[in-house]
Amino acid sequence: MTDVEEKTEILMDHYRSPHNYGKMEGPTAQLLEYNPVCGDAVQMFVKLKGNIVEDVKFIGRGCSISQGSASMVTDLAKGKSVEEIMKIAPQFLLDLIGLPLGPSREKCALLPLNTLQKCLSKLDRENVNR
Amino acid sequence: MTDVEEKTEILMDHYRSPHNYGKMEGPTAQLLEYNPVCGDAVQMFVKLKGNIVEDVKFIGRGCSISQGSASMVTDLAKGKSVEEIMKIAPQFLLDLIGLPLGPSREKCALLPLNTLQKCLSKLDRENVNR
Amino acid sequence: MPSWERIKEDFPIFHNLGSGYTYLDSAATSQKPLFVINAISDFYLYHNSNVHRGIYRLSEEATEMYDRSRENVSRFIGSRDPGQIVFVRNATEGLNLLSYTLGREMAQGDEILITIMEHHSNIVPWQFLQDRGIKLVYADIRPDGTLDMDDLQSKMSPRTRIVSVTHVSNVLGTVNPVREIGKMAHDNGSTFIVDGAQSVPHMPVDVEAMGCDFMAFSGHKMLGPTGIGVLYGRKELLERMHPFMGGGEMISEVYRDYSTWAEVPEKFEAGTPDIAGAIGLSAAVDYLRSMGMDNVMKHGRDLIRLTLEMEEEENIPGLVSYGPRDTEIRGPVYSFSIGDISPFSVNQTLSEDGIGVGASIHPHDVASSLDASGIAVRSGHHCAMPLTHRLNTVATTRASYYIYNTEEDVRKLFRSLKRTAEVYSR
Amino acid sequence: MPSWERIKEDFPIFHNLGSGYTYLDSAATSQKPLFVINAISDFYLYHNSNVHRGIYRLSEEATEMYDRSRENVSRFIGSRDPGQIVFVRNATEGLNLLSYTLGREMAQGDEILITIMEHHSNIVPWQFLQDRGIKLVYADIRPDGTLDMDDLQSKMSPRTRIVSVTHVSNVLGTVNPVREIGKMAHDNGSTFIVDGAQSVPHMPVDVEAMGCDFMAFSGHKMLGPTGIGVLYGRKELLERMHPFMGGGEMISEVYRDYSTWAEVPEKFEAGTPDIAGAIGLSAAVDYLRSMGMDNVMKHGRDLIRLTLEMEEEENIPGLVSYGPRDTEIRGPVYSFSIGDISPFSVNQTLSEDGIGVGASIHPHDVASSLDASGIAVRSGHHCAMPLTHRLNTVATTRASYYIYNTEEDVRKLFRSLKRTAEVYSR
Ligand SMILES: Cc1ncc(COP(=O)(O)O)c(C=O)c1O
Ligand SMILES: Cc1ncc(COP(=O)(O)O)c(C=O)c1O
Repeated sequence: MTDVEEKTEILMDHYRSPHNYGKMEGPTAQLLEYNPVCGDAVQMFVKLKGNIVEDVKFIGRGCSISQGSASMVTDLAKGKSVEEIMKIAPQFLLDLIGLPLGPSREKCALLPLNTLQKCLSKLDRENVNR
Repeated sequence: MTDVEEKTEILMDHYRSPHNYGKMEGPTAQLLEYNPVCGDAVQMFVKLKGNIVEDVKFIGRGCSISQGSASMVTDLAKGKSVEEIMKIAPQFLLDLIGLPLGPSREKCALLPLNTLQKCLSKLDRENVNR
Repeated sequence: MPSWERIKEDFPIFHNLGSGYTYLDSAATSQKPLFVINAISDFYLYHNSNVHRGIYRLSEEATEMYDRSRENVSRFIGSRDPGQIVFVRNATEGLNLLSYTLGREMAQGDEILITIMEHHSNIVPWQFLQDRGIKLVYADIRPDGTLDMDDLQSKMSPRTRIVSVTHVSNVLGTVNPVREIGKMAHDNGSTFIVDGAQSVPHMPVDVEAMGCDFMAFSGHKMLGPTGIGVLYGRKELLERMHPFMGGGEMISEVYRDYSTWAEVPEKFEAGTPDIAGAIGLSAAVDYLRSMGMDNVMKHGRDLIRLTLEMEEEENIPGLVSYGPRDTEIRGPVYSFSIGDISPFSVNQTLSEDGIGVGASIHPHDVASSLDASGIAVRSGHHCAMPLTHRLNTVATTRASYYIYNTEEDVRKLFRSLKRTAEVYSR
Repeated sequence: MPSWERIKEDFPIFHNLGSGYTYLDSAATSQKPLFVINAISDFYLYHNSNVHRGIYRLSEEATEMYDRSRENVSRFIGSRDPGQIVFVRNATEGLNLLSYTLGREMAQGDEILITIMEHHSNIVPWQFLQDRGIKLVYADIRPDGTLDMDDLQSKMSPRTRIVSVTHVSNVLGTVNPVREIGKMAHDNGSTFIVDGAQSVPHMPVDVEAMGCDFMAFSGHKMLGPTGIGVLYGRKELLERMHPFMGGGEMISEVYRDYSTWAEVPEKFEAGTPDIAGAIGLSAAVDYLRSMGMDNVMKHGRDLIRLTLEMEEEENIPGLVSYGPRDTEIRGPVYSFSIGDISPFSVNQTLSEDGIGVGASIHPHDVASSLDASGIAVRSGHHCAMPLTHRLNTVATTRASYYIYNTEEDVRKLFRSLKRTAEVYSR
């Protein structure tokens, strides 16, 4: 199996059997984002304990890249601090997915990370405002 | 000498030593036309006897094509009837000049014929109006 | 009748990409035969110089080649006079030229009637005029993907100044009855514009018979180079219009505070034109003419007929395709979805049902998966978002054919689609 | 330092036309090296497909090549960000884009300051705005053919919204002090536009150092193909501007009654772009870079210096040339008259003195005569009628050089001019 085939398999596994899929009761924060051009949508739910992401779940619809990436992002986020998550660079996620994506598919891949970070930054601002 | 060389010589002779060059005293009609884009100018003077061009002269300035052609047109016109001159087709004059002219130089070549025909048609209208 | 199996040999890219590569995106842009590529090179190798007013051999040659290209294109679409052919970059520029120049003469409350199946290039230029209180009105389609002619008629008003309609839809493949629409438009006193981007490459088109006032199309979709397109316009209309862009070539005289215009079509061609592009397009026209446009159209119909047959045969779960099933009114374009890919808006809520809706496979995934099998198709809104929404979807996958495609290409498409459906089924 | 004698070998047209042919019309359009011609063919032979949004290998390749071309051009003119490079057809379209988009934001009484040495493409687009009460103001030249900077300064007013100046005059060869003009313009609160059509091909140009807001130029004058040009614009300005043409590629989303725009530069590139043209231009940039733009400039200066020397040596009766004699501020353009070819207007009377004025030879005759000796020069107003009139003439003959021209070409020009003067002397 080539590297690309292997990476494709991993992503497809996430797509077919997403981790952390489903709604969350009483999340600390939640956010839905979507791309009107291709219809991809992701809703992130986060439960914080102090500064740490204790739990994260998502629901969504869209292509294998956006939904597989959402599953990978939730795995990535669990147990991390808000600061750590805010620092995840788009390229880090793209490398993790590890597939050669064109510019339009990169958008799909990054939607879940953007959603999660936006969700947390919103929370941050709310905290600051308190 | 090739045909083109010969025709060039004929035109250059007309340009260097134009026939019927000069102003005319008391013409039946006269008209000045010019091309603002290249500065070629031709003024035609005609003396009619009845319907026949008894004499025609011109003055002008411009390139060898416009001025050589003017000289040839005066030769052509002399002794012809107004109707005959009005019927001279542009292609007839271009064939007489016999040189491969691009579209912009065709304009130069046709300026004298246009001037003469316009001058005569003006006259015609004036006759009709009387 | 051309030998369709052999035509691929005229297109070196197929040799270069390898026989396993199947190009099904000709509605986006066509491949180019060597004949066209060589015509462009030849211009640069033997005749290159600027056109108009040059008084030297080379410039006269280039001018003549440029003019002959115009005449050739004029004849190809049945225009009586090459003065009716304006060279532009692409269909889009042709339509923008009209929006700017015809738009000048329009007033608040005037209406422009288009259809819901238009490409963005026949929508956005008209939206620009909305600032000035000009209204954009859309005629709807029927469930079978044909234009709703009653709706079109009912949306014509005394204020309808322009009716602008695509000849062939780049998503549905629908061939619109332009002759009839033209008659309706003219009876209503409206100017009739045709977007010929998807018709001129694929079928015999005769602007005089069609009775349109203007028609725009692109060279790159009809075997010609990128960067060149055509706006056909009835001469008396072009003569009356204000120029679009100003500069060299399009003027007769320029003074400090005013200018006079060159004759049409030069009046609309400001600056150094794409000379090599026009010559390349003319070569494409020669190539197509040698095929016979009737044959080209028939070949497209044969492929789309086989496509519709295979669709029924293969019966891929959840596959829905769009556009008329009558191949007499259908261009060689096949758009489809697998499962429900309906638009999502922020007011909606997501369900927990699982990713995707039902057994859907997102068109992006379909395209990626086909690409992996060496098949190039396009996915997305195909520059027709309003239509895509009207079809209650957000993106489709589109396979589109041209003269170099074969029945085997169609079969390969369905084989790969079947495999894709299996991989994605959960 | 390139071997200038050998460069002709890179340009197959010189081989094809025969060694006797001397091309001196590069200010109108340049010849193309095989390297550029092959880059265009290669695209069609190996990579052809449409750019943007295609999710298959070929389309991704084409998109990458197109984007890389943009980056390459961006670096070539010292732009920090490829997002500042808009591909257009030619310099003329670039300037029209500005006239339409910046013009939208202007009001009656606003002024546009240009110079009397502008090409029609930097005059006519601004004249279009006169309808709306916007004023076009011209700065004059000095007797030596340089821009009158005092006049320019004195014509700046609080209403001057735009200062648009050619970097190098296509008739006089004058290199304008654009940096200084830019400073004056910005001090005055005006937007500064540079017409780089005659500078980018011939000298190192750095838009950031120059401090211009916009610069337009054409590919075909710098070894590139016809049909492609560039509008450079400062990103924050491009972002603020309304789009020019509407259609595919330039949108983000399209709904029935409104649309949102793509990011710059795509926002200004409606429809399928001239992909092969952009790739060809990028190849031309590579070729020029390999020469070194300093060397290219030096070569042009060497040829113009020799020209001015030969002019004095040969002393052809009645020959008058235009433009600065300081080769440091002179592009490789040589315009001249033989005898008085002053404009003629209908209020004038003709004299009986004889054809022509004095020993004049009309520029059309000069060009025809040189053509007969295998030398291609241009004659006429060179798309700069206001300047031509300002020089009190109606037409000039112009020889213009580029990297493939040699000292022998200059000598041949003067030998042929001498012969022409003899043939026409009476
Ligand atoms: C100074 C200048 N500006 C603009 C142009 C227009 O270039 P194009 O015809 O390629 O648009 C030219 C070329 O003729 C020029 O010399
Ligand atoms: C129906 C239709 N109109 C217009 C266009 C625009 O063509 P271009 O991008 O060449 O301007 C297209 C091509 O995408 C099309 O399919």
